[in-house]
Amino acid sequence: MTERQESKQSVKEMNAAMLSSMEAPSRGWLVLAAALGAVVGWGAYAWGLQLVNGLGVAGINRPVMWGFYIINFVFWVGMSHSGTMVSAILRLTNANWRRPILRGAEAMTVFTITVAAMFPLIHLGRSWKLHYFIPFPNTLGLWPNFRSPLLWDIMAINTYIIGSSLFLYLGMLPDLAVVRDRKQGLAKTIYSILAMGWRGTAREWRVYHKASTLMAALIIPVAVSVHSIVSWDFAMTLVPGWHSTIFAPYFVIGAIFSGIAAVVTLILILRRAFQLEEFLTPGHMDNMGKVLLVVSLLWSYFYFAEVLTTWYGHKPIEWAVFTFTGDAYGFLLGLMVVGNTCITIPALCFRRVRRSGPAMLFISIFVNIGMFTERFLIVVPPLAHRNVPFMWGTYAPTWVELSITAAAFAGFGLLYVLFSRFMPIVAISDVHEGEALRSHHRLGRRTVSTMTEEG
Amino acid sequence: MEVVGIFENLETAGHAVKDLIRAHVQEEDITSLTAVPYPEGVLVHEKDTRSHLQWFALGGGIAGALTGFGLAAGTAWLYPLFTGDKPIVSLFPVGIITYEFTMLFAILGTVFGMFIEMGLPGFLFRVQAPEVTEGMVGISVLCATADERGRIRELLLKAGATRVRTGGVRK
Amino acid sequence: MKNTRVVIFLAFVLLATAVTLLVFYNLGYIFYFPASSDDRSPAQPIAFSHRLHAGERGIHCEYCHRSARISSTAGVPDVALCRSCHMYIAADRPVIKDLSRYWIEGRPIPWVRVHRLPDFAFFPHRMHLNAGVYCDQCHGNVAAMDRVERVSGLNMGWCLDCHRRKSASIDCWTCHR
Amino acid sequence: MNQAESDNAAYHWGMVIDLDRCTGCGACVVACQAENNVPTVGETLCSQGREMQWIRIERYWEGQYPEVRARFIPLLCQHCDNAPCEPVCPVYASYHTSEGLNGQVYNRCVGTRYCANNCPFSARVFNFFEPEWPEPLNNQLSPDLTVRSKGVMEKCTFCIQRIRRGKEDAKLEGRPVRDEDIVPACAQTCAPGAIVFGNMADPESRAFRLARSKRRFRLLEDLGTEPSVIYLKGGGREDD
Repeated sequence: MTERQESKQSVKEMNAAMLSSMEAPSRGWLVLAAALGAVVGWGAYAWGLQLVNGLGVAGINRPVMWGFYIINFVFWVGMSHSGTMVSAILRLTNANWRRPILRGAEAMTVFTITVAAMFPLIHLGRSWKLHYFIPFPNTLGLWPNFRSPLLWDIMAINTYIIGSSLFLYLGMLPDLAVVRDRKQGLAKTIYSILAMGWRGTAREWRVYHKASTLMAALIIPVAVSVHSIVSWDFAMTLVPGWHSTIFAPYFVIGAIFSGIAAVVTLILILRRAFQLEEFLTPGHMDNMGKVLLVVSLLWSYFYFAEVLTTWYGHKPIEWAVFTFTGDAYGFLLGLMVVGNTCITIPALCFRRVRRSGPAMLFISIFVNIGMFTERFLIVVPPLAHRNVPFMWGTYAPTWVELSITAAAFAGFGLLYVLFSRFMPIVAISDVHEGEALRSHHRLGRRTVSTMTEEG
Repeated sequence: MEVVGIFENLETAGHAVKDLIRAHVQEEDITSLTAVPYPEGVLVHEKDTRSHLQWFALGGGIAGALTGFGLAAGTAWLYPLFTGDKPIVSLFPVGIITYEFTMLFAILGTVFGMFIEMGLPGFLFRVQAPEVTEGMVGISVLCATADERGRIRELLLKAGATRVRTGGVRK
Repeated sequence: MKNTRVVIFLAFVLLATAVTLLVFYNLGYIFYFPASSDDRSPAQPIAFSHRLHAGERGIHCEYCHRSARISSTAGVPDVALCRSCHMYIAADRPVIKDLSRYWIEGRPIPWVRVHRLPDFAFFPHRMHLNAGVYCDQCHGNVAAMDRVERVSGLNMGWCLDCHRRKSASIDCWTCHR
Repeated sequence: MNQAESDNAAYHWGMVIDLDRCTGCGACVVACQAENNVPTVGETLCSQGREMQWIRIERYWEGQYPEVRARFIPLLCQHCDNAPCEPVCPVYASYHTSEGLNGQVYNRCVGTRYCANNCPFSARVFNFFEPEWPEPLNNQLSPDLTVRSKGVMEKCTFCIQRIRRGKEDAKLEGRPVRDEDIVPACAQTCAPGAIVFGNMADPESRAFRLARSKRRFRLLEDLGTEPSVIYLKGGGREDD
């Protein structure tokens, strides 16, 4: 699938190219890291202010008790599905074009879920009482309520953070050995410990392959369960507009949708930033574009099914919520439908669009704006327009919520920038493996590439 | 003790393995060090390719299921709080917690099993060959005595090894 | 052979479960925090000896802590009550002179609190006394203490233990409201 | 206490509110505020809709001008028997007592606000800031119940401190609780006597008798939350 020259580069040169991001930091890198750090610091200040003064500094209010924090939580958990799902599915289906994207996607999963896990904590009225959630014997003689969907959330996110971190680490093991052999001094010691003495013996490789397949198979049901449970935070309530059976699959698809769009954005940025055009080619964009198209169709179908049943059933309270959404948040509703469906589906049908970097960047960012809007529309309007008309209200975030949201994006960026500086951002061994398995045969007048079967 | 010969490419390394076997070195003592996984038999045949990884995953899964169930249902039993005439142990939530812990422990079991089967982490008693990650191919032979080590060293050099590294104390 | 392997496998699984559950169930002891880090036996402004009064002289607790049976709080006696005896008894001792000074200046004695429950925990003394839970069950043998010392943990688990033992209510709103 | 026992508990507290008697004067709101240490949030926060009343008078207009009538519904926590707020609380801060009350334990609350979202009546209020009482209101804080801190959810408790006291007194006197032993602040202060509180498990209690009225209804009954607050509305006078 790659469009590389046939003359084979030496492994050493390829390593150097793929690890270019780990070279001494450029001024641009430092400026970027500092800028992102500053935004994170500003967000931390805003949170500190909220901790000291109380949640009133945020825009949440009766009746909209959940606001931007939960929207962000759902959004970031959704993004985190990209990585692991994409990489696990591609691993399991032996898609050969997957190799260069794997690492970026898996790292993204870990960082987005880390950012996501911050939000329930920020959202709490008394964040310092977080240990009340953890089941351990205490002097209070009390346990958390396992009936609450929030507790399922804690358990699921915990599983997902550990699982996806291990998945990332496992995939990195041979690459850490590559880094180890290129470093000197203290760095060498650190990477030696991280690489655990990996040498690449036949046995290590065999077990490694089996383990990654097994992990990929295990992580998919976890990812599905995580976003199902996030959806149940809403679906298990009595709130009209939330209490819907379609929510679990709808959320999972939405999560994969925004996740894949985020992977596309990230790949485009990475290949530009670290001159990885050679490894992340338009061919990859083309394939990712096809996946995005399929998921976009799926998402649109789910949304259509949800609205259709609401409209056709015409239960007064449900319909009131829906019309309220259209009235009060019509612009956002339009933005969501345009971003997720109207632009994405027609555009991605064209090969030229899928292979064009700027077009894909535009679409993928627009999809994520659409998906953020979708989360807003899920969380806010049903709360604002509940059973008792006397308490109908609205919601708008304050600068505190906006700052913390900005800090979340910056924090994710910062984690990623640091990661790309200190860890191999391209799955080196996987790329080498792809090269090694591809041999070239003369067939008549042409040289064609053949794939050796993978183990 | 271990002897590692570094070869420029796959072909010479493959020939070296053949030479070693012809010189009556046990095939199970030979392994390859590569930057890329090659299918079984490209360089060496492993004698025992059975893997118990799935059992680690399964064992982890069962332990996780028991833990999850013990945590959700067990603690509800130990510290009962009666809320609105609902049963103490409610099955659906317990099922969800059980599921999450099953998956978590299955993943932990897989990683644990992987390191056990790989024999990692291993820092001592192993010859590290940094050339391998740069695309060279290493052929590692375990040997019992110093004499044998010298013999194998000669064999590897004759087969075209650019460099031979020795070390390790275990057989 | 096959059976041995299965047994080893199952043993391993059970061991892993047991270890995890043990760790979870014991986290509370690993990270144990006492309910209160205050001094267990703080110095008091006046060296009042419970051993002397309640022990040797045999004055009943409720003679001084008068509201215990009828109110939520046991009540600390006012200076007048102290003085009602000490106007005559041992009036020339230096400690009693200190006491008299509070009376003359019209100030309450700033006793240092030994048993303090958090503001959100409500402990009605009268319900406990009338249910037959006497002072010493929580406060220890005060009649043997010169200076009162806190002997009970006063944390929620400690309360609950007793409530469970005596089948008293363990409803949250019994104590928190 | 097991399930059967709590089903047959001696007390099941409930309230009957006669809407035909309610004048919408708001005395209950003030009484509740004073009795329960409910903070007064001040002008700014109040205009933002962050007032903390545990009971509020909902006013609806009926008919078209000039034939307009105001309708009032005093709305407080309905103490649902099948309360939606309870199972969603991750820490059991919201829980059900064996006497049919919907409990809220402030010191356990971590402030997820999940219960408030799931309450169809929006009866729960949240401490967005650390509560402050301007002089001289700070001198009237009741020592019988907690002063809540910021980040904590709170709501009507049917004046649990009065229920506790009534039950304690009755217990010390060795008799069951009588109808007049426990009167919540709102019922006590209601001039037209629209609010009646009582033990629904006792067929002799006034609340129970009123609750059998033909005019009875409960709010959002189709949701199946089984509220313990029963409203009376018919237009005529009270008919038992």
